Amino acid sequence: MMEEPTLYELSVPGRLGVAPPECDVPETVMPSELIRADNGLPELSQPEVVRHYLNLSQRNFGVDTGFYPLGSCTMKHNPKINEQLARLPGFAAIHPLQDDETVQGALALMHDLQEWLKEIGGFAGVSLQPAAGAQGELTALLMMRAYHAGHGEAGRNVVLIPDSAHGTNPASATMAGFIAVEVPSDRRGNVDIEAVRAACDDRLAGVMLTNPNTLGLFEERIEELVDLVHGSGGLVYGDGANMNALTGVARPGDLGIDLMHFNLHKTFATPHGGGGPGSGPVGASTTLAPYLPGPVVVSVGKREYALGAPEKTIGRMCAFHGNFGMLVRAYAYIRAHGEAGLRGNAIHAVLNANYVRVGLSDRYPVPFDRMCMHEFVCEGRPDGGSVRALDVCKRLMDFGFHPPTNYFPLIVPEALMIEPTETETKATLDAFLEAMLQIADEARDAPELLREAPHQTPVRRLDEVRAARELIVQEPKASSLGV
Amino acid sequence: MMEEPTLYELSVPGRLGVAPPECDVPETVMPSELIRADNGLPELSQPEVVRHYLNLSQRNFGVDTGFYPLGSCTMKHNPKINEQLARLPGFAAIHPLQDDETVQGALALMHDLQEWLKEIGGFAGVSLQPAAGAQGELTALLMMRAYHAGHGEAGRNVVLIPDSAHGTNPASATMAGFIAVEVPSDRRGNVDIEAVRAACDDRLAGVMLTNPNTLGLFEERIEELVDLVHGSGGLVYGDGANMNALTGVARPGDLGIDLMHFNLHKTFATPHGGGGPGSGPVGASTTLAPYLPGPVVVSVGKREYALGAPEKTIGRMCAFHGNFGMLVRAYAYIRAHGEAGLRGNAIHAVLNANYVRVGLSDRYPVPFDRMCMHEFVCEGRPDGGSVRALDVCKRLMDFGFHPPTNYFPLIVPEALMIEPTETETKATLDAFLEAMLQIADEARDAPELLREAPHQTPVRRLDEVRAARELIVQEPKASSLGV
Amino acid sequence: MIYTPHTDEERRQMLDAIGVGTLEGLFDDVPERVRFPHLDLPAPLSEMALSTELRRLAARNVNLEDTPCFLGAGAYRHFIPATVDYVLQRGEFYTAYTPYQPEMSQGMLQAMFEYQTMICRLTGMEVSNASHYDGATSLAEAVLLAIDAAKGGRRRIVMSPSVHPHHRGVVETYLQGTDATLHGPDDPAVSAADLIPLVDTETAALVVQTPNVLGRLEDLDGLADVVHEHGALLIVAVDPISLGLFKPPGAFGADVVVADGQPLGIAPSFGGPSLGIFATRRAYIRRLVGRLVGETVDTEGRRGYVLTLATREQHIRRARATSNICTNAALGALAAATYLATVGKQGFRRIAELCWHKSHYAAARISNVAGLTVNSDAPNAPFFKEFVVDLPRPVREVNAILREEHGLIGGYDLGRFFVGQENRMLIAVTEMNTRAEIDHLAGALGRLVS
Amino acid sequence: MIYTPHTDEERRQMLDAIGVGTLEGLFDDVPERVRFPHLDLPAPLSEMALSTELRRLAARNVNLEDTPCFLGAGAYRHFIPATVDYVLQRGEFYTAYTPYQPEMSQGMLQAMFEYQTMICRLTGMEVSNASHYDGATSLAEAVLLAIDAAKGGRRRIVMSPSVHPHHRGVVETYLQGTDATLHGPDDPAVSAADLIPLVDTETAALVVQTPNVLGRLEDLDGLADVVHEHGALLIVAVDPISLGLFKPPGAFGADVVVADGQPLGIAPSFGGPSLGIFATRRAYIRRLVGRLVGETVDTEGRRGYVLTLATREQHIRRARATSNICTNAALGALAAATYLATVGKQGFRRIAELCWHKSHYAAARISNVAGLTVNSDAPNAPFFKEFVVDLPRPVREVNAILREEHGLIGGYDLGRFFVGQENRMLIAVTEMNTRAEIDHLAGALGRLVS
Ligand SMILES: Cc1ncc(COP(=O)(O)O)c(C=O)c1O
Ligand SMILES: Cc1ncc(COP(=O)(O)O)c(C=O)c1O
Repeated sequence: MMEEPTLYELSVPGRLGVAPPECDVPETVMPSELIRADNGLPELSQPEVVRHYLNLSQRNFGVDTGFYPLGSCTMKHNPKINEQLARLPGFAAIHPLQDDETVQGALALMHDLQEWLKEIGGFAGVSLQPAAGAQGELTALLMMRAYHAGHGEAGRNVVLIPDSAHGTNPASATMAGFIAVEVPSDRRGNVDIEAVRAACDDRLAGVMLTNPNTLGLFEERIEELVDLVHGSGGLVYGDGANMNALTGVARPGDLGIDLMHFNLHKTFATPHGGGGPGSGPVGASTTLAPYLPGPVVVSVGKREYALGAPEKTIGRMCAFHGNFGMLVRAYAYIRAHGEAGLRGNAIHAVLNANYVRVGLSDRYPVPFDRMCMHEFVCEGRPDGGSVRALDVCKRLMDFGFHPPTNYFPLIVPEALMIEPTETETKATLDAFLEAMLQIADEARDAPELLREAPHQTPVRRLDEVRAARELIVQEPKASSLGV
Repeated sequence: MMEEPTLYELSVPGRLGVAPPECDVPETVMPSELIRADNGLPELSQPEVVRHYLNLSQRNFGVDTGFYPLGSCTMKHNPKINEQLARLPGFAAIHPLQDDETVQGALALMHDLQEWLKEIGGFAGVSLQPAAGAQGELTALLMMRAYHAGHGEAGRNVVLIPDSAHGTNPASATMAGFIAVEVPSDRRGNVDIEAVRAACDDRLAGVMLTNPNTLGLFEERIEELVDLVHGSGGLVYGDGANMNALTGVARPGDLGIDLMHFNLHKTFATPHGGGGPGSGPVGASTTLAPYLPGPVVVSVGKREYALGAPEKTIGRMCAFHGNFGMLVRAYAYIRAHGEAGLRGNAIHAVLNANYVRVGLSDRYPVPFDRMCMHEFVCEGRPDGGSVRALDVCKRLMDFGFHPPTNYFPLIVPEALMIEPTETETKATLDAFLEAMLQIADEARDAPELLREAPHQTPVRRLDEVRAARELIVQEPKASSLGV
Repeated sequence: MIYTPHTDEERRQMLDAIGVGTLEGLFDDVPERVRFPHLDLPAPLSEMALSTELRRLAARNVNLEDTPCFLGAGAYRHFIPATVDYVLQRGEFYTAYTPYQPEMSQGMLQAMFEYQTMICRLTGMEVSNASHYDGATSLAEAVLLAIDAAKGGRRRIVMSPSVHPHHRGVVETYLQGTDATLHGPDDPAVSAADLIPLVDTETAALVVQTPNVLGRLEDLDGLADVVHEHGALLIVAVDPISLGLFKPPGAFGADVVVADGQPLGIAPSFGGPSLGIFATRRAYIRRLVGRLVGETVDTEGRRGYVLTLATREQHIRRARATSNICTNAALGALAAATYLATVGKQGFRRIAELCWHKSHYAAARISNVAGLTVNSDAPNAPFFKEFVVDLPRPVREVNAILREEHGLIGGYDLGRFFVGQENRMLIAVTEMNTRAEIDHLAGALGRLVS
Repeated sequence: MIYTPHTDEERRQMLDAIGVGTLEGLFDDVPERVRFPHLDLPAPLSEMALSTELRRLAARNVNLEDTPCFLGAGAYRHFIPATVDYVLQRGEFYTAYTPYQPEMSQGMLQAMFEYQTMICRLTGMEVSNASHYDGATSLAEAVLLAIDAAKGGRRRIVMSPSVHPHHRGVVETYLQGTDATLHGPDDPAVSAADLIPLVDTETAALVVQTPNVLGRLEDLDGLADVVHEHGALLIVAVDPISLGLFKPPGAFGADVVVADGQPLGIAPSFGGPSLGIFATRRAYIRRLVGRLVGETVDTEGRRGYVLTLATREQHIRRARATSNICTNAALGALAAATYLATVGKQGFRRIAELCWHKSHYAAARISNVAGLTVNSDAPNAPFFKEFVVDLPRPVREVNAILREEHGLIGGYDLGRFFVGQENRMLIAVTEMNTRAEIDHLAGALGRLVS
């Protein structure tokens, strides 16, 4: 595949790509001292722009291209109808500050979605504001903070985080002003309950649990753990990134979770967008719900809705009402599936993951080899050999598969975290298994093939060290900074 | 690139891809003797369908992918806004048989488009009905037939067609019941006017002229030719496929052309759709306009429009009112450009073609090497060597360019017909020239490289002979015919 | 939308390379008398203003997304899954042209091959082309094929009067270039069997449509035998949706099956572009009109697809081609293929069933209204999707009332097709019509007659 | 929308392979007490019914395509060229995730690299991240960066009262996790220069917005020098459209530039998703929040792009990361990049000019109405796109009348931002507002006061 030039390489001085809109009013003189000589943008024709991005897109891999078993990310199918619906002018072309009377459809949608997420999660309240999972975590931790402060326990400043947790957990804890303390995992891949017990004192603000955890395992002693933390005055936050295993299977609220973020871009099939936008609504128990960020949608009459703030709200997490466009898609997903559909998806996500697990475990050691939920983690060194997980990943590309998440969770050496999702067919899973087993053979017989992989991609293996050393993070320009 | 399985290879018996619409009425018993056991369709999930077509699309090349100098086809840019506009419910979701009162917007659009095409072509009447260029030809010839019959000259059954004409011309003549008689081209690439003169008798129904002709040359003696044919009672039909050179430059009607089809999918930038749909409106002089196919749109009051049939109409050419979706796009194209824009496009199409012509003519013999219009024809055997035009075309693919039209027109040996269109940048043309000159060098130094080309495409050169011999034209199925 | 990316500098360089001083200098061959005419066209618009202008025009049409609709008669409102437009919007597909260069066009070629396969399966035929313009032109070409294929210069076409009148009209236009003639009774209520006596040894083809223009399913049993005995061809036009459920014409020995493909995922779009479906028997493969995709292999033995049997086509055979068609309806075929693959075997069948159930429910509701009769001229004929209601007043008037007072688009005024049928309304009901809409229509009609 | 493609047969085979008898058997770890709860959710819908339902909801919103609008205050109606959605709808882009595997994600990586470049050029800065959630969260992270970067534990943030109150609100929320405090006067009419005295040696950053929430262009000249003299950082929030025309904050020595990117080709969509623009100086590259794309080469020396400096990020540095952000607004950045590439240098400048001309025309028209004053609190401050009108009655009431009697969406009720400003309307005018709309608004307001 040919290299695609950059926009600036394609640019030709003086080229005009569009006819700018007409000026139908008399012009007003502009303050010349404030005007810049050059805004530094490239100059291209419309066909060049179209081709550029079309060609770039072909150098990118999405769920629509093929199997994308990126663990922890839940790369399930993004329904095309949801894309159409979110683009309806009645959703896409409404202003966040319109008077409530003029956006009753949007408010009704948000209201129902709040209700459904409450129902699915077993919560008393939900705020749709957070823009992504990590922001949901921060939200929940700030609520935790406000709760303890409101109960005269501002001294509670420790948050326990399992060593298997996603990096956003400790980072969010720090941002919320807590001290993040790591707790180890036990032999079965659960949080080490004794370690938690040892940390249960009056400095404990709470614990951040991911369940199923990032090993794809259901915390076997979750109820005990929750009781323990509650018993010592702490709160339990649940990282809901893995809810695709639990919708209709178990409600976190029923397990005693006080606070949890949902990832609409995972569990509810809103697209990942090449890295975002996401949406990370937070659910809360009765005690915590008053602290939710606002605005939330409240019902103010029969089929009439308004924006309002929860009583003790921590404030707002983003400029307006959250990533509404994603809410539309999540609403559509839930509405299309209903109870049985959601549960069926969870069950089949678990079925697919276990099917791949048993298919691989002979060659790719699975450190905690018990029934997994929607994903599992194995070691990416086939037969315990010397080839690295990264090499396996790069080689997988040559088979047309996106590699799994690698080197996470940190507690498994050479980790490969595999999450097939329920939308994949058995045929796809079988093809993936076959590729993985072939790669295991290659690792034994021709390890160079892996170390030099990928061979079939538009570029071969890229020099990440050089990138970090040279730090070319914008295109160099003959003149200075384009000012 | 990996092979993409067929839909039937992906299909699994019993798989359900969609939740069918709800039945909200009581069911009615169906006549079991009429019901089939199996409708023979494949069974796939929605993600499989999406991936299948996405992967197929990546194995296809369009103008949006890159340079596509397919002569005679005018592969210019298809504006994205036109695609959006044609999809507005007010255009896409209207029924052809709605009462006129309920489709005034559509009728107004068609009316204005008729007027604009009249203005651009210099005609007295236009019908938007024909579905493509070839159908426009047939339309015009049936009008010619009706005209002669209506003037007591049903005996006029010969249509003269230059040897450089597109194959649709003789084929249409036959379909319209005429005898197609070929006339040669002269030394300068014009129609041999003496040959025409010799055929001017009372059997002459008319002549089919393409101007600029398929060599990309403006007929130098067009006025004389038209006078000659008219003088002997014949009519002049113009094949408007090459109008992209003439919009705002010369009006065929002003040159005496009686009838002409427009190709909206060429001159007016409606997309070619991988082979269609097109749209081939026919323009006619005052004398011929009453024979146009109906319905056409007529103005029946101030800003009020209705469908009506011309007085002596030959009837209808398709089920409804033509390819309306294409009319919307052509309307948008004309409306966006205006007079100066259309003329500018024609002029730059000619500029681009001549620039490529002079850049190639040293190595690729141009048999009629004079100023060309929007395209030109050269011989695809560099330096007069032994490599074939087909090999040059296949090799061009390796450079990421779509090959030009080849082996047409038939009068140039090893013809390559190159039409860059006005939307291409000088940089693209230069890259194309460079590739072509490199190929000329390769033809000399390493002809096998060409004969074995392409090397970079998803499949290598395909065996067309085998296809025609084996004639596998549907996927074989274990059982019989899927009945 | 600026189409000419050239800067002044580049233009200068290019003119220099060509060796002319000015852009005008490129046009010396154009007679001065006609060169650079003034064109009276509206001033150009920016994309923003263009968008406003076309939205204004679109808003002046009553559209089927906002208004319940019972209009059919050859164009239908069926549900279009979102996958279809997703595929159609792929630039690699819609901005390509006919796949003349197969190595760069495998995507479209494979999609067309699969389309051909699905059409063969659905119709029960052996060969499908890669599309024609629409159902009417497919029919016209089928008739030309029959004339061409029939032995001994047969010039007689027997056509059922219940073939869609517009499609018949197109056949009539196409026959102007031949000396063939159309025959058949006038009354659209006759059945296919009634036409058998008209088939003689001068006949090239018998043409029937099922469901016919009044929505009735013709009985095809035995028809082909009689037609073939007389040395003629049986051409059957169908509604492709009906093929999800009912035995296909191929099972009854049809020689050519044609259909308008619009119901298969194509927006009505005021009647076009549509898709002409054209399938026939292998015996006629060399007479087939339009493009045909065949499977083959590349130099490395990999499977691939190409356009094949080009020797039938105009660009090779010129005046002796099987048709003049060049640009076809490839994108419509792609839409249909995506549609069929998306809904799949079971979904497609269910859609047909829903059309059956809903149209029958509607017919029952309406015939329960005192003063209204359904299918009075053939009360026992099975129908699909469409049926006829006799009204006490002209359909024109009724439709105006339905529109203005009920916000409904009523059925088709059969008086526009057949003389003397001004009071007969052809009502189409698809899976898109909700029970509430149907009840609304029945109620509104009831109010009109009471 | 059936998500589980498994047939019964396949399910059986898979369960056998796993070695459990039933699907339920996969869930033994889930406490029985809570397992398989009943969920009270509405019944599932087919795609067709879903489409109907959501269209019904959408129709209950007054939308900006059908209704002229003068509402801004942080979200704007700008024209979106069709290329933008064409690119966004490419499945390869929008169904991908963060480009962790660069060899399979060169498309998104290069697009982000180009986005970073354009943002650097527009803002006059040296480093741009590959997006943040929205302008408000970008601002909050900029403040955290300043606190982190400032020497000697500075905890004082001076923020202009004319920073968008919602953005300020998000900063306040984010600061709950720190011991930093916000300072500044209350009156949004003060100018940036008035804040200088508040900057002291305890100050980590001065935060200003230009054009500010009232639409006024702040004078940034000399500000950076004073701020830097005190050892603090200058954070400037902007409207990205203004960067097409006006000197960028980078030219005035800003340390961090943030913006909400919605005006750059992103639909307002009831406020989200948007795009947070975040650019800074090279000195702070290791404190940058979010993803950063860098150029490199592959093993064959070909240019390529990767995510770089991951050591700043949470997945590597965990509790000591520069931010917790993971999922960002990549698709919004892609939209902005496509937008900027499409309109280009001249087009972007012209759009900004049109916003200037049209907003000034509107201000002039309205100030000509007896009884209405424009920008009464700062009649000489230059403004861009937005201005304030003093009304004799509450904006609430005026907007209701504009809506009901004139079909217009009026400006923003400043009383919702600032106590006591219930009679002040913030009016936004962009290239989308036609002269006729503006005249209509001025006329309607005139009628209200007369
Ligand atoms: C377990 C877990 N927690 C939290 C997150 C953060 O979510 P987001 O990326 O939406 O901010 C992720 C994201 O991948 C995750 O996998
Ligand atoms: C010169 C010429 N005439 C006629 C046609 C036929 O037009 P269409 O393909 O639209 O039927 C073509 C098509 O390529 C052509 O190039």
